[in-house]
Amino acid sequence: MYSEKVMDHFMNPRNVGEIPDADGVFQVGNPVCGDIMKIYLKIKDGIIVDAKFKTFGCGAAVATSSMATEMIKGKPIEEALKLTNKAVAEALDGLPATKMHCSVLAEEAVKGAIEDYYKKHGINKQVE
Amino acid sequence: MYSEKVMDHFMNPRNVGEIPDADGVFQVGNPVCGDIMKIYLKIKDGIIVDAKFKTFGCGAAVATSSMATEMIKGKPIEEALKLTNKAVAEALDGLPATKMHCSVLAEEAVKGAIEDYYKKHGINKQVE
Amino acid sequence: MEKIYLDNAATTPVKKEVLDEMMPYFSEKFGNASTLYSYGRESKKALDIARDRVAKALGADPAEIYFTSGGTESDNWAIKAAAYALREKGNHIITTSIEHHAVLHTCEYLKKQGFKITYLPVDEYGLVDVEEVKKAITDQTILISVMYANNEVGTIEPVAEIGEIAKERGILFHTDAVQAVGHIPVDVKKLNCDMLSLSAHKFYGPKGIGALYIRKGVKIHPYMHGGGQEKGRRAGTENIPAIVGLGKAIELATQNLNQSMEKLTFLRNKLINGLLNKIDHVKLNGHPEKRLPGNVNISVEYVEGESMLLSLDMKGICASSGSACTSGSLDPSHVLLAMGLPHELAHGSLRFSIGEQNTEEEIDYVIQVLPDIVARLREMSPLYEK
Amino acid sequence: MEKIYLDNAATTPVKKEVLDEMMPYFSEKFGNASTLYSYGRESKKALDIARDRVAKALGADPAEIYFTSGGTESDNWAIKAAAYALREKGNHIITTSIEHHAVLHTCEYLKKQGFKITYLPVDEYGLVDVEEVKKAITDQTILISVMYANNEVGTIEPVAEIGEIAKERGILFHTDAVQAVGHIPVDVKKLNCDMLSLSAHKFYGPKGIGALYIRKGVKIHPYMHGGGQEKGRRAGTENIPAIVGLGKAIELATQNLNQSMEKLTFLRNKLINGLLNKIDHVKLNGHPEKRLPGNVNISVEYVEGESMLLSLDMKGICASSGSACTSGSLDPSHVLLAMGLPHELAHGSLRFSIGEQNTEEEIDYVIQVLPDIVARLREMSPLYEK
Ligand SMILES: Cc1ncc(COP(=O)(O)O)c(C=O)c1O
Ligand SMILES: Cc1ncc(COP(=O)(O)O)c(C=O)c1O
Ligand code: FES
Ligand code: FES
Repeated sequence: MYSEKVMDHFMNPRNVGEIPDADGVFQVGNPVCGDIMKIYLKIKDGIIVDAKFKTFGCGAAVATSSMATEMIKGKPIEEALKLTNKAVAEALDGLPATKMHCSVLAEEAVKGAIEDYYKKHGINKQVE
Repeated sequence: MYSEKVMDHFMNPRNVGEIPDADGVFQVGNPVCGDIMKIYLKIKDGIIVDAKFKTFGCGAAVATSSMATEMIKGKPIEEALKLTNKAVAEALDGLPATKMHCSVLAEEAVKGAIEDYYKKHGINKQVE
Repeated sequence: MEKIYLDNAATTPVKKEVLDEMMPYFSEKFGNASTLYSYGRESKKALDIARDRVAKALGADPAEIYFTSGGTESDNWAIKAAAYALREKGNHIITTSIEHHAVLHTCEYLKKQGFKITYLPVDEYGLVDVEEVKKAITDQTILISVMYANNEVGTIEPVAEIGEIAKERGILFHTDAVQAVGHIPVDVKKLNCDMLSLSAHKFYGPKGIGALYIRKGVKIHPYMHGGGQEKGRRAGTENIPAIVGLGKAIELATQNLNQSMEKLTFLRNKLINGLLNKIDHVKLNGHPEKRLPGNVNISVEYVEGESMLLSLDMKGICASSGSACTSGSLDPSHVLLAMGLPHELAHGSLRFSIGEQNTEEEIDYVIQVLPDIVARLREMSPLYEK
Repeated sequence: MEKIYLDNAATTPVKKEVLDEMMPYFSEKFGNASTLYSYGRESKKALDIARDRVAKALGADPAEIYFTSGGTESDNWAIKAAAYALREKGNHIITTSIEHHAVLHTCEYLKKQGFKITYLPVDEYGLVDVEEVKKAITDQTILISVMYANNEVGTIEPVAEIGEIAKERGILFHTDAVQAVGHIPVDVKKLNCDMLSLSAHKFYGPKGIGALYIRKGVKIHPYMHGGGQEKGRRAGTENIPAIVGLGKAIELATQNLNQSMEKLTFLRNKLINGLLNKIDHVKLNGHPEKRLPGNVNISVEYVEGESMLLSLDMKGICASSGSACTSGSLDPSHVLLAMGLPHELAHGSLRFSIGEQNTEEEIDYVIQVLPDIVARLREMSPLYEK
């Protein structure tokens, strides 16, 4: 049911872990629902220099965490904010229809982490 | 579904035909129901010396006509009157449950023909 | 003795190519299609391919195909679930007096639940009159169910026209196409139907598998409640080998359709003409042209159907009297009676249903053998006067 | 890579001996069992033999066995047809909160039709309390349906006692024995049941075939209306190859029952002990003794079920999380929740269901592989603190 790319990112996830002195951190989901995604960002001069994640969830949740962190690493914040769940799913060669919501988690977690960075650093910007 | 004996009596029925100067004749059934059995008897000195039949009906109807006429031929009337449909069916090595009513036709036809003989010959007996 | 099988409307043998495709799914690729792991994924793929093939054969979308356990379930589902789903809207169902029992007995059951059923009459050929359909419609009518082709006499009904009327009036339209699929062209769009029943064992697929086409947007209840299979509309572990067989069988049947129709029509006409010429007091039942390519149904006066069947069987010929479900029972065919045949003639009816595997020699043999059988039985019959 | 199949509760491969017996009925002895001629007679004989075998395995009379398209149909039939047949008498149905969806969703459907349903609770082991059954009975109660063995956690319910109560109170009693038949002794007399559902593909028979036992004298409606098959109680052309397969499979399973129970219980206990010893924060779900011989169900803290399944699949191991019908869906198992498991643990559950074909080496391999998988996934989990 999953593409080879999803299975690759599930079995060999990129960027697993925590960033102790992260500039932005955000957790979405809920163990009661069976999924939690937590994303850590290191940001320097408006560029995401490092991204890491921890995920409790299904294969798609792990794979989208891995792919989403890959896609934003090295990118300016503005570009990371344009990351959509559809783009993540496409980069993984697609997700089953019942698993699209897992990619939404990834988009939300990235945006949340950037918002957290704005807040922590007193930047008066809004993430919509 | 039919025993070999039924099939034998169906394919090679004994006593098919009419007796033009029969002493007793009786027809049961109805073409609308899909079955008619007509039995002819020749009776001498209280003995059934000949029996013939014509039947429009299923395989069981033909076979029971054949077997019933065989069973009464050469017998005194009193014995023929004791012929039951069960005996006919047994003599044929059994009939399927849904086909027992066909053997009832044979019993009725034999009794009817004997009654007809009594009537025609002014014999004051009752067939029950 | 070689058997000559002429009861293809009752059921057909599974074709070798079909069985070959089914085989791996019994013991090797046996996984449950609803599971994640590789065994299940193979089953899921096979399921998708079969669904595509069925959809293609009917001119439908794969998402409109639901697998069932056969024609009976498809009919029960379509009719009951539509009736229950639309109960608020009305309680009137229109069908015909010549439907298969899977439709008729379902309607009788619904009648006991308070629904009103109109059984449309047919003419002497078994044809439904489109005007009668129009007349029968009331503001309470929620469903029309008319079979595409009759299983006993082979008459092909004006389904597309009836579907057109149903569409205009906003009434659901179901057709039992169990005898049509694989035998004549079937296109759900052209037939204007909302639901269509089919069954694999009527076209060289396995028994115990069928499908219900449900047009997108049509809301009926599920009939099997349980697991989430078939998008939650038909629960039960998917019968993958059988579904694969259905898919292959319908593909083969559709590919060869023109050829097989031509061949069967030729054999059919030969058999009809042969029997009508060689036996007196015989009558063809059903429409002479609007007729399934493989169906021959005759009534033979003065003799009873079962005794002809038995005699044919002794000669190695398998046929049927009326329909498989009523032979063995004692009632004459409801279809023949609805066509106005007197009971005695209905009792003397025979159906030969020709299939792709039959040959011209076999037909010749039947034409040769039946007259003697009839003569012998008439000899025994108290009704026959030479 | 060799596959290790440990999802036998979802479905099993068809055994060679079973498939061998089925084979002639697809393309050679393919006749419709309801017909007269020799083809049909062969099918009829095969049908009778299979019915005898099923009856013998259950301690029933052949006349009490009705073939269906599987466990789902048997459950739907038993429950809906009993409910509709007894509507005049009452409108209350008692079942449990851990039934298969084939029972639960059927009851939910009946609820919409005005029936009242009591879902009995279970204890932490998934056991129904017989006293609760007594308490739930009202003068409106017409049907009790309690499964014999649970498909997810393997717990075996006190069905005989519940049946006894039902009998005393004159209430119909149905048991879904789909997971029990072929795996533990099943005797309809000892179980005091009026109806019992089974499905062949759970014990090395084919998919798409099952049976409903209906005790003599029990009057429920037919569920499939149509032809006169199965004494008019279940219409539809008989699926002879599958019925033959069911007959053979149940015979084999019953013959080998003690042996296979012993073997499976040994492997099961080895797997349970191995996993509980080698992984911390793991819990066995279901009853430790009143348990299907082949069922292992564990909850692993801090990791999610599907990710364990996928990882096992990459190692060639096929297992399941909860039941096949809910994996792939997003809801945690209703069975585990009913047993009081918190959602997070229910999401982290795994079921291994062992079958006759599994070996001790395979069990050892799972015990070796799963700890690493769990460790890797916990490494990724934001919930896990070493
Ligand atoms: C017209 C028609 N409808 C329905 C059915 C029932 O199909 P099945 O026997 O596959 O349930 C049949 C055949 O038996 C049929 O000929
Ligand atoms: C307890 C139980 N009941 C019913 C069913 C349904 O059986 P089937 O899939 O054969 O319809 C299953 C298995 O899926 C089951 O485990
Ligand atoms: S995280 Fe919920 S199913 Fe993927
Ligand atoms: S005479 Fe009526 S079925 Fe035999």
